Amino acid sequence: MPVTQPPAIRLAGVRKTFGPVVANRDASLEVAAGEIHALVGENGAGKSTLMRVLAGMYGPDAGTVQVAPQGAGALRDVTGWTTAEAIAAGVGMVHQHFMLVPTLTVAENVVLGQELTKGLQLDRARAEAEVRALSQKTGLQVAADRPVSELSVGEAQRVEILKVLYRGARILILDEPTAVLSPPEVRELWTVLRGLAAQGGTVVLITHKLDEVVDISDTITVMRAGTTVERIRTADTTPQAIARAMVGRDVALALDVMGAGDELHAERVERRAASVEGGAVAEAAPARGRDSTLDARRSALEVTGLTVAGARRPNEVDGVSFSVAPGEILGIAGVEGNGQTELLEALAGLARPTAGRIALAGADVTALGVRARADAGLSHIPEDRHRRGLVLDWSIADNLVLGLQHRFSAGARLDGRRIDENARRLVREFDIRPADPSLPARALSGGNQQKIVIAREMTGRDYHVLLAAQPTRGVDVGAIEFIHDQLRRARAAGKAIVLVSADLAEILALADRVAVMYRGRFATVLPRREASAERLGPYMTGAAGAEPAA
Amino acid sequence: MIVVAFLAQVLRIVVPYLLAASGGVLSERAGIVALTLEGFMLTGAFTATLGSYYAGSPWVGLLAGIAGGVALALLLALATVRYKADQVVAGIALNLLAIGGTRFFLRYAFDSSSNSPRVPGFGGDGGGAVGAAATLAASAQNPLVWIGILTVPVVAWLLYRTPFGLRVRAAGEKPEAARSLGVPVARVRVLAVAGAGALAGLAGTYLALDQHQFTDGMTAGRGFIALAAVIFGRWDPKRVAFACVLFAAAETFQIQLQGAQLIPSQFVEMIPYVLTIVALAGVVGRSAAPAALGKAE
Amino acid sequence: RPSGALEPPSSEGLDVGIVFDVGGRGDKSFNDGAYLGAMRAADSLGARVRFIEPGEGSDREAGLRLLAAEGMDLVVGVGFIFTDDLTLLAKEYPNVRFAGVDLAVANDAAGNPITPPANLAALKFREEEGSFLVGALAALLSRETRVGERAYRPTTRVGFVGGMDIPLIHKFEAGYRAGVRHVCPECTVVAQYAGVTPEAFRNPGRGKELALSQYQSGVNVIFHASGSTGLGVFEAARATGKLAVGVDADQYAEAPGHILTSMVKGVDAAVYDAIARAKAGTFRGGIQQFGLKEQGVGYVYDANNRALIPDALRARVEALRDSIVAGAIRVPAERES
Amino acid sequence: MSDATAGATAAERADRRRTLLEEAVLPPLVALAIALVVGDLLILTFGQSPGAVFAMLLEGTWANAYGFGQVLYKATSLTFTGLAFAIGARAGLFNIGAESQLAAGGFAAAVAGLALGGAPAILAVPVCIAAAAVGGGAVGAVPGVLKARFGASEVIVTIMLNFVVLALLNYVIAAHLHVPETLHTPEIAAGVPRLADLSDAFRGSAANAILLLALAAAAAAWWYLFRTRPGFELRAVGLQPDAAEYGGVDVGRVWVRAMALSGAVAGLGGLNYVLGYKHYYEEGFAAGSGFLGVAVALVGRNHPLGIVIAALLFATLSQGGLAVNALVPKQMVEVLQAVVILAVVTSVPEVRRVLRAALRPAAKPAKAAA
Ligand SMILES: Nc1ncnc2c1ncn2[C@@H]1O[C@H](COP(=O)(O)OP(=O)(O)OP(=O)(O)O)[C@@H](O)[C@H]1O
Ligand SMILES: Nc1ncnc2c1ncn2[C@@H]1O[C@H](COP(=O)(O)OP(=O)(O)OP(=O)(O)O)[C@@H](O)[C@H]1O
Ligand SMILES: [Mg+2]
Ligand SMILES: [Mg+2]
Repeated sequence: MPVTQPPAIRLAGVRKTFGPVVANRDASLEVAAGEIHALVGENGAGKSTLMRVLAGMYGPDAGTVQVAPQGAGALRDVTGWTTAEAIAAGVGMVHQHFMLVPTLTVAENVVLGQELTKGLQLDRARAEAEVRALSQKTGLQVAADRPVSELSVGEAQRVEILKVLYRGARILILDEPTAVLSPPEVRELWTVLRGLAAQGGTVVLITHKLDEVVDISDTITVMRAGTTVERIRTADTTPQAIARAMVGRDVALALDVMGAGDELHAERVERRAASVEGGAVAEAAPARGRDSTLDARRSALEVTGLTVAGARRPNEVDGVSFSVAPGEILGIAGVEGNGQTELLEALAGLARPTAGRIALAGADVTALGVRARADAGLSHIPEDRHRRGLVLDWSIADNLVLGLQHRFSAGARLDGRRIDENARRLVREFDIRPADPSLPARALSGGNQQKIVIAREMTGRDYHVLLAAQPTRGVDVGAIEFIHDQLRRARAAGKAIVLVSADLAEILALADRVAVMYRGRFATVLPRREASAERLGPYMTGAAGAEPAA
Repeated sequence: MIVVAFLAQVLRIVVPYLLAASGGVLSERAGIVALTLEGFMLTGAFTATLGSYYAGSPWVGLLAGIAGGVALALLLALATVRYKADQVVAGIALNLLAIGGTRFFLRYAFDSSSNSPRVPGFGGDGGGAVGAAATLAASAQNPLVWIGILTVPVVAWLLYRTPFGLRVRAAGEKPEAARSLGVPVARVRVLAVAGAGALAGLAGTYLALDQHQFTDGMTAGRGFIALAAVIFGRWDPKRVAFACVLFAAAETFQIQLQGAQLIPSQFVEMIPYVLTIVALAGVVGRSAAPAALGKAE
Repeated sequence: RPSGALEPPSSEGLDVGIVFDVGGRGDKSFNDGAYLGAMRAADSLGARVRFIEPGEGSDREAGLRLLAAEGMDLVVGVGFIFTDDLTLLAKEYPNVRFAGVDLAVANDAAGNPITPPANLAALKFREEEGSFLVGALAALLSRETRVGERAYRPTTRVGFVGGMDIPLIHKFEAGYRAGVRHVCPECTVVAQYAGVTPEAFRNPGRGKELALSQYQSGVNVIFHASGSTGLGVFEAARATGKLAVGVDADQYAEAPGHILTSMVKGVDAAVYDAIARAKAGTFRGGIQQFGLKEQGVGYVYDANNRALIPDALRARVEALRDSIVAGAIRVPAERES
Repeated sequence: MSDATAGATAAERADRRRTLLEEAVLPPLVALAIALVVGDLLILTFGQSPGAVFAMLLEGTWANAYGFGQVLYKATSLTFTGLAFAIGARAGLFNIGAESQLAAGGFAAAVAGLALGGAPAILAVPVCIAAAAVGGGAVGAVPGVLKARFGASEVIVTIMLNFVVLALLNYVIAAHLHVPETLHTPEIAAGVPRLADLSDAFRGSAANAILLLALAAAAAAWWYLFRTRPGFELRAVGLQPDAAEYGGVDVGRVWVRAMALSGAVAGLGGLNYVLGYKHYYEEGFAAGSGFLGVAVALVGRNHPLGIVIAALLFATLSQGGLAVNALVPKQMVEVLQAVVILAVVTSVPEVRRVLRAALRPAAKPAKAAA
């Protein structure tokens, strides 16, 4: 297809391997100056790797990297350059995971590597002044003299972008920048990016959210299995078509899954909840496993006045009360860092609440540890699979019994045979790829890693309550479809689910009731029917709803 | 007078701690565990002796002491930064190398397993002055004492006020972030470790030139005390310096107390170590160690 | 097998094996003393000498055994730490002669020393006797106003710096204290140890600080029994212009003008003697005491330090020596508690 | 790492064999090669012929029963301290305190032996073994508790405890327990058979039945670490404490348990001397074996089988150093040991990478996952 503007970036035939893993093979990318370009693909398709090659963090094994210095003019071969050279040439990358030094201030983080000096000393005052000025100019508001450790995720993301702009980047690469942002923050980011493009800057944006792709990009490159498979003009395509190009088949997208069946289900749950309050059992609890001690009249999970201290505040969760009924999904929306993490950790037994009570199927579990709660019927998909959910150096098989080790042992002895059988069965059932249970979890893509966690938490024990935190973060559309399907099935089987997600679309697609968390409290709780992005947005930013007591 | 004598002794004891612990701060803030301070000191003491012996000048000895500490530090950097070897294990191995190596070369150079010949040091033979004030004056003539005292503000300044310090702190806290901004983390770490080697080498130089000779194993665990001070002082140069003074005061106290023979010497001997353990359990607690300390880049 | 007389060694010469204590050769102390004695025997008696330096504890026995199994005529272990190993091997190799420097002799239930086997000679030194004399000398000298060319403020405090705080070193302290008290009942001994691990024998920095604090408290003379730690004591003596007493070998050269004397042990003579006896066929097992009487211990008085010790004091100390040799004075080997 | 022998696919078994090869066998081989090369250089600086020295070394170690017995004796202690370090390391803890834990174990065994007097061996030996484990375990548990309770760095606490415990034992020995003119306790009656009791060829060598205890400890450590639930949890804590906590493991308790276990194993090492060889506790008998244990564990890749092999290697070096003492001074062996550790930390990953590339050129599908 014709490129009207002169190209600012051209990668051709890029190959990059990590030991036996080929992350990129014959990958190419061409982006015109002044363009916002979306790079999409499944987990592990090689997007991040390709962009790191472009930004000078990796040298490619083969292929060429060409860049127009400062994003304009003739292309120059820069294959195998260093990060420092890339920065000097106006290429800046915002990474998928925060690349901030938490103990340093915002200004220090921004100037790191390009420090301003006065004599031999750092010129801190000038650094802060320049960061303030840049912050003014771009509208990315953040206090220059605060330590990064005190910032919210949204603010941290702003610092990441400021860092790149400070270095005068004319070619801006953003790797999943919106994964942790609230809708207003995303809109703010779009404004910044459009402004940059309007001034001739070039943007490459990696994202898994196809609505964003449609929203912001001019052109799209689709990657699959390490290589570039398609290049499309955004105006000529649809989310469905993009998804098909990524996965190679048709996918049900979260955006349009609110089909009739689901509406019906939501209503049914509401009716049931109402009748429970009325004292009569209107409908039998859905079929469950052997251990059917759970009574539909009682809530599966009952939380009263829960307060949890965090690293930053003594009341990261501030007296929250709620309950979840069997067969119900309670969605908790909200900008990250408003206490969702601490809430779920406290529910799972990983953090001790300072006040309040947690009851599982009527039994008080507040004093119990992780293992005892799990045995009482609690499963937990943690938000950070790399830190919590998996032992990355362990095999798939061992990870599939993490937290279930006492169920796979006789006395002190581990039952290796059953662990193997379990692994082979789950790898098949959940289509974990590659299907070799002896591979370390580290070698898998994010989506497949998440499948391990899901398989374990949703089949490993006879649970009543499932805590699902960011179950599809950073996971590709195919895997999202699969995970959402699993969650719906669990609901149908009468499980009570607490779903925390920064992705409002996901909440709206799955939840029966939606709570918005703001500053440690539920700003509002709405039935699905009354919830919409427009209605929830103000609660997420604190513009509506109960202000927390000072 | 007793107070002056006490202070003078604290000063003499604290100098090598200040030097080595300041080096330890530099290295650990850059993310490299400073278990090898002992080895740096021992090597520095030995090379300083060699330098002073062959050149007949303590100043050459001083330079040689720095060079010895730096040489061992570069080995540590090679193993941990270049080859990403486990820092604790490499650190222990280098301590063993320092002990074995200095013995080997002591034997080689001076055919002794015990000590070198007498070499020139700083300051004369004291001229026979006994008083506390006189020994204090003698200390004041030793440039290493001044270097030791000045090291603390200099390292603090380096760490908190200069671009290099900013990079050191970033490298020890989140090296991948620094690297993504084009900061050569490996080079920063190598420089920081070399700095630690130089300072600890100076600490060894102080010991050797104060004794006017090298004796086998003469650092006698002082490097570990310095490391304890780094932790006790929570990786902050000024607080670390305070910890050094505290340990030196405890040691002085012990020397004075032991003469009175109130408690078995074994128990008095334990004071600094027990103090360190208690501090780790109580004062420092879940301490503010650099986040990437001990981790490969 | 009964421990009868041993075969005299073959006429071509004599094979001698020596296993050193941990410090090894070049320690400028008793390992070197043993080395010196053996080399002298090699020169004048034509003995062929092999040395082994063990690395760790279990190597002591292994080293001795290596030499014994090779058919050495005489195997010497240097240091009290060899006691058990030598006793064991002497029984196992009745045809090999063994000698142990500083060999400890255990007492039986009745309190009498258990005699070593006939092929094992315990070369024992009465360090406390030598220490007694330097103690007396130190105490007497402390009350002088001049020593050599320097003026001193007379004092009743005398110093002692030990290495590792163990019974063996207490023996030095005990003799020293007795010597001080004998000539100066009102004198006090300031005794300090550098530590409680073997490092304490290799910590000159600590030695210097201990000595400085003693000198500053008024002490004029310090006796050390602390290996390399004592080199720090000498540094302190230099720095303050005061006096120190060396140990084991003549340490005058370490700080000329400041080493009052040294309490010497004749390790070289004892080893040479053992080799010579083996050569002559007069080697005997059992305890061989080297005290003042046998001139196995003593203190240095020669051209170097003559100027430091007034003749009257020298005479007084010599008289004490005679009393000890004659048995009129009994020197304790243990600290009274 | 979950490996049931039954039903494993051929690929999995091959994978496991490769892991074992890489973890347990390869590093000692590399260490050996490096020791040979560096040793040659050091020998040459002393003007000796490497060939003659190595011949003498082999002659003094593996080529005769006595020398071999000595190697076994030294390897026994090193196996214990190596295992001790490895158990800690698998739980993510650096136990630098094996030196004092071993001493405490030996001391406890000696005290137990003395208290038992002339009790029959069938009673006395197990009690002494238990005492050693408890003595070492108690010293090991302290840093574990301080870490779990206060977050105190176990590296520093174990280093500091080395000084404290050795001083404390020194006090007890010097003040109360020593035989006059020695640094050791009286002899205890309890003891285990020596290798020399089996064959006269071993006569005089210190090797004894504690060797079997060391092998049993290695086997038990392997079983515990890789085949039991507590071992599974311990390894999870070592690799990712957060994930272990999420998996219902009480991380603090595992730290305490691992350190106590590590100390107990180190403490058992004291038996080699106290119960198997000298029958008394002697001041300083543990010197060196603690730090060398770190080296052994490292070269043995924290794998029990590798540790046994590495212990033999270091024991051979140490005994061999004695055998060639006439030609080269003992300081050479000290340098050599340090050089071997350093060379192994730096070169084993490289060698493994090279080997992997050579062994499985296209065994894995190029794309790992989708
Ligand atoms: N540092 C690394 N070491 C080994 N393998 C790696 C490394 N980084 C990436 N890989 C592998 O390369 C492949 C491509 O990874 P990459 O991060 O580029 O994927 P991605 O498209 O960004 O995925 P995601 O959507 O999950 O971010 C992955 O399958 C992974 O296994
Ligand atoms: N050091 C590594 N060794 C092997 N594989 C790696 C390594 N680092 C990253 N990977 C793989 O590269 C892929 C991309 O990694 P990345 O950091 O983008 O995280 P991710 O899997 O996308 O997870 P998420 O986006 O949820 O954080 C992942 O599949 C991961 O397994
Ligand atoms: Mg990615
Ligand atoms: Mg991702």
